[in-house]
Amino acid sequence: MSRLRKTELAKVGFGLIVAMIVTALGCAILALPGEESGLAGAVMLNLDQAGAKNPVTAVLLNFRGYDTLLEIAVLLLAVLGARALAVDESADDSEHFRSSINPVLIGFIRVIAPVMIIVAGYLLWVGGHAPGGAFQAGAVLASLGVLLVLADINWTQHLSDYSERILLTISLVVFLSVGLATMFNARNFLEFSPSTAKWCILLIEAVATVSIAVILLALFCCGKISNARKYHETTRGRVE
Amino acid sequence: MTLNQFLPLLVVFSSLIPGCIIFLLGEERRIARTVLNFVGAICMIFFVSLMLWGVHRNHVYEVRYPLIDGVDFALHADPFSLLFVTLSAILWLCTTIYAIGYLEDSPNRARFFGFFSICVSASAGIALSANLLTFLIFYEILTLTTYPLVVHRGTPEALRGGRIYLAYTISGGAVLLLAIVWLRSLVGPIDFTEGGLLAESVNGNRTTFRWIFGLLIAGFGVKAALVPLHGWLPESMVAPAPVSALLHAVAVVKAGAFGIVRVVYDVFGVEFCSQLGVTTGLAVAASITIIYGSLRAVYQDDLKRRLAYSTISQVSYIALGTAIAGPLATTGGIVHLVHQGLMKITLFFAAGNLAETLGVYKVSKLNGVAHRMPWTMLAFTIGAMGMIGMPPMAGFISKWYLGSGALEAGQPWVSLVLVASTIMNAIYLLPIVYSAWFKEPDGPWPHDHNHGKFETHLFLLIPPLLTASLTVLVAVFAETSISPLNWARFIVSREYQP
Amino acid sequence: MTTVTLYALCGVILFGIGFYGVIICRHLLRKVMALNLMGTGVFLILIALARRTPGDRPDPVPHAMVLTGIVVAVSATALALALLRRLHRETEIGDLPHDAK
Amino acid sequence: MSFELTILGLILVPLAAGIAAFIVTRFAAILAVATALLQSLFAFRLAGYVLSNGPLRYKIGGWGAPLGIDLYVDGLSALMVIMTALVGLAVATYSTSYFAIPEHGREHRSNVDIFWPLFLILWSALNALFLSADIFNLYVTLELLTLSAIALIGLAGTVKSLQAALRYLLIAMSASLFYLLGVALLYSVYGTVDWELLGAQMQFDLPDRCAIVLICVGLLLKTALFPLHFWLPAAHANAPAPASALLSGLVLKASFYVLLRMWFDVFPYADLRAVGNLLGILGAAAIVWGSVQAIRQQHLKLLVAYSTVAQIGYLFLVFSLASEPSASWNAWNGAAYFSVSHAFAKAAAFMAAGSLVFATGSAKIDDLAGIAQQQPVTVFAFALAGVGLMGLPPSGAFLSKWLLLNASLSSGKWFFTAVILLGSLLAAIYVFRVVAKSFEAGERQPTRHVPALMQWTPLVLALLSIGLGIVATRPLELLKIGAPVAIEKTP
Amino acid sequence: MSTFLVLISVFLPLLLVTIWMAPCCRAWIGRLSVWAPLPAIFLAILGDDISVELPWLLLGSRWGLDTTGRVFLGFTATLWLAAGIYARSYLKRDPARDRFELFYLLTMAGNLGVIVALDMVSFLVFFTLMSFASYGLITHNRKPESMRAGRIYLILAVCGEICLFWAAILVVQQTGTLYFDGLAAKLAVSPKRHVITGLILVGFGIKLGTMPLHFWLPLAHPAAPTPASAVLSGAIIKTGLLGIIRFLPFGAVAIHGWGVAWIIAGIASAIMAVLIGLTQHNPKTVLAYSSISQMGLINIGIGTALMAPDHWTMIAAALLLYAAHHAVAKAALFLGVGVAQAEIRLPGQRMLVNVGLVVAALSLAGLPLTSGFAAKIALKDVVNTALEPWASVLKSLLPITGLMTTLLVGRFLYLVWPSRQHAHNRLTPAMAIPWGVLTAGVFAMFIGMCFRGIVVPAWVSLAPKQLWAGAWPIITAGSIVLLFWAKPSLRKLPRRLHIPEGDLVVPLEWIFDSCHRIGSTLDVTGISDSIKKRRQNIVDYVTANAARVLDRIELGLENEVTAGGLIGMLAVLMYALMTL
Repeated sequence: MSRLRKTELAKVGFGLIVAMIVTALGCAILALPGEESGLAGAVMLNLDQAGAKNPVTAVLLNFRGYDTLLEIAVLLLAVLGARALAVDESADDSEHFRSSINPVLIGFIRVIAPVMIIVAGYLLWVGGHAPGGAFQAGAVLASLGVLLVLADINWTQHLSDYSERILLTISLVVFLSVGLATMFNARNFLEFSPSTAKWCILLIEAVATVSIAVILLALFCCGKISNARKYHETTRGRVE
Repeated sequence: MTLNQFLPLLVVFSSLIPGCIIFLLGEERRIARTVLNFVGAICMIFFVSLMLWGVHRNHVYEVRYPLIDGVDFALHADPFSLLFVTLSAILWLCTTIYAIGYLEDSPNRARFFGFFSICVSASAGIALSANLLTFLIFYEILTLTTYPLVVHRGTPEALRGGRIYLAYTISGGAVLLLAIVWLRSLVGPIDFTEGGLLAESVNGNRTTFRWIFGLLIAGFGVKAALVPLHGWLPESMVAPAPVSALLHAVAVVKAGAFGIVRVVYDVFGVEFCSQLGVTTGLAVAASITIIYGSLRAVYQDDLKRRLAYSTISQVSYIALGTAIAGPLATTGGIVHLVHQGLMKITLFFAAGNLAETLGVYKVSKLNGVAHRMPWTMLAFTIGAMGMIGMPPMAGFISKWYLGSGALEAGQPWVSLVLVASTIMNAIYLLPIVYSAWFKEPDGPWPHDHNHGKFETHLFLLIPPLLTASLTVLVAVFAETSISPLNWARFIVSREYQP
Repeated sequence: MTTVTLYALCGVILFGIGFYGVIICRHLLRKVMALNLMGTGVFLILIALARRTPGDRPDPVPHAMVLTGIVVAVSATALALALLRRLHRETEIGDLPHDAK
Repeated sequence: MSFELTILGLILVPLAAGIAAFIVTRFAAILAVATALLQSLFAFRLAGYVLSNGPLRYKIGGWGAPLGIDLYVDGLSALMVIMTALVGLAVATYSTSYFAIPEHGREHRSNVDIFWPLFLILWSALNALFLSADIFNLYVTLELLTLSAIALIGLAGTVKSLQAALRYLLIAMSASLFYLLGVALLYSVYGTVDWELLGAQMQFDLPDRCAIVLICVGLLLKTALFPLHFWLPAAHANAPAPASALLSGLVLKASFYVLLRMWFDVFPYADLRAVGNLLGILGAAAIVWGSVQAIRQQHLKLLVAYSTVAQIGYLFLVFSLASEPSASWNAWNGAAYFSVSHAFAKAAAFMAAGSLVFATGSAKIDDLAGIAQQQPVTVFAFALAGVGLMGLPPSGAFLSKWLLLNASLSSGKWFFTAVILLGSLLAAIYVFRVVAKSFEAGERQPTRHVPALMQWTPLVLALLSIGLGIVATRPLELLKIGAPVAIEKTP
Repeated sequence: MSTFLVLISVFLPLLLVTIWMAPCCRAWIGRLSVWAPLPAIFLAILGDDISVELPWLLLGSRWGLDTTGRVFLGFTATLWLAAGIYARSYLKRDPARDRFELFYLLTMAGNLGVIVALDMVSFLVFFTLMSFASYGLITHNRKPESMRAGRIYLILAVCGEICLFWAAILVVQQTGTLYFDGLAAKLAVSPKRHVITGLILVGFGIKLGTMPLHFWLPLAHPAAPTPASAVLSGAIIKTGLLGIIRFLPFGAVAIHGWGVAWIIAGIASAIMAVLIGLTQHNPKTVLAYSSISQMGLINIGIGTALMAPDHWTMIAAALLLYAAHHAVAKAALFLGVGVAQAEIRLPGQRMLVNVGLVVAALSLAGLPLTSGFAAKIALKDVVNTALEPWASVLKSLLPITGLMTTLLVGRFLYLVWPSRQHAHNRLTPAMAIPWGVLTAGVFAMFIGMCFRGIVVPAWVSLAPKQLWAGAWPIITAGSIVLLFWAKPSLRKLPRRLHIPEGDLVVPLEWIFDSCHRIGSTLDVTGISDSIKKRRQNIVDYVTANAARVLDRIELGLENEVTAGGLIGMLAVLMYALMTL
């Protein structure tokens, strides 16, 4: 009883502290200048040099492309981490999957898969001038992958771990290579010339889409897409 | 010229490098290790004698290397440092011989000799330090490298001794660090300067300087085993005999005493110390130590512990001589640095011989031991007589100068301290001599190792006899130009020059 | 109070709730969710404040930051879940013991 | 080779090598060691550039702040990069042996293959962090760093390590979000995330204060300042030994570096006197608390981990000490140099601890009895590292403490003087607890053979930490370049 | 030549000691060591008054010979030679003879060195060497009583050393010179001369057996083997006188207070020692007490010299004479003990021995025509120079001392009178000749002195008045002795009145023992143990509780709610600190 009250009290106390922090932050927000353009002006000013009409994409891949490079590395790290933590998945988890396979899902996937691919391509393309971009496209592709895994469709049959690793890292490799390539032109790292910027960005985005999709999917599969195949094989073995 | 400059460094390296190589050689390379040790020791003596020659002719040997802005690592050879470094070098050679015999067939010899050599480097470094920071560096190295030697045997007592040793010395080091940083933040770089550094530059609060002085003395006092900071010394006697002999009788405690002398003469300056009124305090502390150490020694039955307390008492003669602050007393204190080293190392060698050859550790078990080991006990007797201050042993000269100095400085109470200490020295040392020579053995010795032709291993026999003869020779030939006494006078003449 | 501040304040509150959750919730999954809530709060604040430009086009830089932040949050969440899953496999427990040494 | 390539190489080479190591697992170890060597080269070259040219900027993408992201290098960051390179090199060397041992491979060989990419990316993150001039980019690098650190902890695969990793993740992520919110607030006031630009215009209004608090709290959490250290001992003690070395030696320093930069270059630190004192007092508390806990530990690696808690405390004294103009130069230098020397000593200590744990097959200190006889090199390495931790001369930590003591004395802050000295004594106690145990005589089971690299690497690193006390002039000269304006005035 | 002799007389014994260290050489060293005093004898006889500068030695040494030194060296070396020859035979069958040789040589070196030393440091060096080496002679037979005697001797020797050490330091500090030459004049003007005199008198007074510092002597001198006793009582004891002569500013200044004190001490020694000695039954102890009493007379002379600086030359001569006389006579008596206790076959021989013993004994009491007679006459002149009332007191006291001495030597003769049952070993020429020579020396010295006119003109000493003055106490006392001797009832009287040897030693030992007992009941170690235990308990308690608290706190910090609270509070606190 007293113990319970103690924890309750602690919760209330902590809540109060959080409330104080929130209040202070709220005050800070209210004290902010009402109008502040930040870097919007600078972005707009340089937008035509940036190779993307969408200012967000321009910031993301050109002005602050370095952040994005590291961000992809962060994603890769998550996969590495997941791989480090993955255990030898044996049959015991597979029951789960088998029970969730149902024909409606497969039917649904048949319809939705092409649509999703198209949507992803669109998102990638539209990122150049309107909201959208590699991450969104990658996310759509990844969700398609997730659907496939859930439906136990063996699409990774020909994907070796080696090629999977290449797919996981390809965006980083390309990003780095493009960045270094710009240096041959006596420019700084990741300094695209206005003329080629668009294509560079597109290239990076395209590859990033693939990588991000694979990475997200890998994260879903405990770091390894090939893990999905394992479920698949064990499941089929049972069915037969 | 360049070589000259680097001589102090070479002295330090001449034992540091063998030490490091010995580690790498491993346990089994006995001959290589022995050769290395001797080569190092002889090189050291050679370099030191070169410097002795040079310093006598007013050459300057100095290596200076900036550690951070305004804080230099600097080695410098002045007469005083050479006195200490010569002592270390010679006794290192003796102790190396001794240790080879002593540790025959015992485990971990590579470790032992490695650390041993580094210890010697550290004490050479202490001797040659040109400023307080360098001093501190070597002081701490000495602390650290002595530790493995103290716990060498790994027994619970050894570990306990090591623990206590560290507790004292590391705390002392911390206090010292504080004092040095404080002093430095007040007056800037502190190079040892003959005649003192602070006298002119002081405009600050005298109380602050008294505090700093107190901290410095406390820091050095730990190693010099000033009461009540002496507790580690008897406990460290669990170390093997060569360690007790060289380190706890000579290098470590002397490092503390040396530091005290440096602080009083080369940092604060005698004049300034007297103005601050701190010398009396130091003299009182030293006197208390002298009396207390002797008193405690009387009650010890363990031979090495008795010697340890005797060390506590005797080392404070140096501090006392320093604190009395007159040319004669200073001469006495400084020359006692050498003399006490020679005598005490003799005693420890002899005690080690008894323990190693016969398994005798207690004073009460020494009856008639001189019949079995006359040469060892001869050395012991000479050392003991010297400790008491009997002519013509080394201790006589020290006491002579200390006594004269006390009278010269108009502090006759010091003579009472010396008298009391002399009486107690006799009380705790003479019975040992007495029972060894004039009593009949009680029975067979606990572990009598027969070493063939001689009473014990030859390597164990030569060093104590060597140091014992030195004990006599330095006193008998005290007036010759190469005697420690004359060198001490040389030092003092420079310290007190106007 | 403008819309911007309202959204921003919402973000602050979300941040607070998220922080509260991270600390108070016992189950790890909830903690991870709460962490995401915190993140969302911050992102909301960023987005909201980006809207204070004089024109109708918001400041794109915070948007980019948010995107980056989201990716980081996703990665962190994924890693947290991977850890959680592994931990669950090993211990069958969903929360952390107090003495983890 | 130009400055551009050097500074980029420091960030991109490990990243690329990490990718390569991920793809081609077979050559991962060789690749890592090669990268490490290259990195050391780069790091010293970078310091050379800084020494000859002063602080340098590199505009990524050519835009320049505030629109783009700049890399920035001055003495402090160059020193940190060198520290990373040397410790990284040692860890790489050590790991080649450590992960070659089947036991450390655990049940999954693939886990071990993951180590190398994680390690390399972590390295890249560290360099990116030290070289970044953009506080949002710092957020990204911090995250990169944290995630790789978490993954490294999880690599051990034990339940405890998983729990520790999760706890660390939750705390570190919350901390990142605190930091990010602070950055968001700063951006929304000043419209820039470049620290130099920010520092030039920073006021002390309500949002600024909130941002400062948020950023500070976030970084304190990541740096594990007492009493927010609760996640650290478990995380550092349960990770594989090389990972522990990286975490304790380098990763903590990264967040501290950010705080140091922010405090003196971005924040109006004259107004932060009170907070600085608070941090100083917490630092002092950390010294005492961490040391006392370290003394009480039964497990070797926990002892070392708690020692980290204590040593971190020294770093935070700078925030209090530097508020006195007369002391600031010494305090700042002391803290910066301390973080370097601690990195060396702590990494060496963790690696030596790892070797000892492997040799005895036990993590307990009591099981080390008599190990000095069988593993002399490793014990010696641990003891030397201990000297670095205690701050005894002639180690680098000694000089740092010297500087800090000077600062505390000249600023009249006696309390810190006492704590610094007390910390040394307490450190001596916990270091010598281990050393004394290892000297204990008696029969003991023969230990397992420790590969040579696992013996000698910690020793070399420990010697380096000692050597830092001998070659301090160059690093301190380096530190002068680009040192905070307020501090540079009072050498 | 003289230089060489000076050096060789000191270094020869030391050289022999060095060779002695090698066991194989000990046999012939023993043979050689007998002749070790020869260079000193040559020096005393043939040498010039010289001083040899040895600046490299010690603190700068000067050795040499002056008149005082010559006299001392003469009788000292002779005694050593005689004792050496005697000892060869006396200790022939002693298994520890080698050991004896060693200490014999060391003591001799010290003794000779003290005499040739003309600077304080060498003086102290040799004095110390002599003092400590004679410990080996005293404890030679290792019997418990010898060991006890040795112990007490050593304690006093150390005390004496300390006094002398400080005296020397004070002297040097006051006068700035290490050398005896011209010391008196410098010391005379020193304000510290009283302290110095006190220290010197105490330091050498111990050696001289001056009451109340005498109590070691009756224990130590008899404990040694007979030849060693002879040199101890004959030669070594005189170094105390030598030291006093060397150090004190005689002839330059009057130190009245100490003079009086020393005369009183001398009288006390002269009389008390006899009274105590009479109750002894070891002949050697009796001789030791006799030495104390004789030294008491010398002390009276010293005290007088302190009072009357003007007469110093005369007093010095008298003191030297007395010392030489006593040395020879006492040595003869000690050696006589051995001779008397030896097995003497021929009655004629026994007769000779008896006569010799009586002559030597009575010479001590001042038997006319012996050296003792000359010495007494000289002493009479000395006391005349003392200030009143001391001169008259002493004048009347002197015959009484003669009388008492006779009583004492009578007691000695009674105890030692040869008889068969005492026989230990055969009387050999090596024993008899030195003894005989010394006994004859008693006459020879008188004759020599008289005719060389050093002290008293010959005709004065041979005047009947003088003879009577010398003889009546002897005759009186002799009759008393004979009376006692004859009556068995009286014979037992001394035995009944027996005062333990060393008299004062007994209460002193009791005091020390009591202190020791009290000290041990206090049991310092026990107390410290219990303190330790209690301290350990407290430490255990504190550490245990502290550990609990620390664990709690650390666990609490690991609690997420606490942690969160701390984070929040830290944030709030920082904010508050900034705002305030």
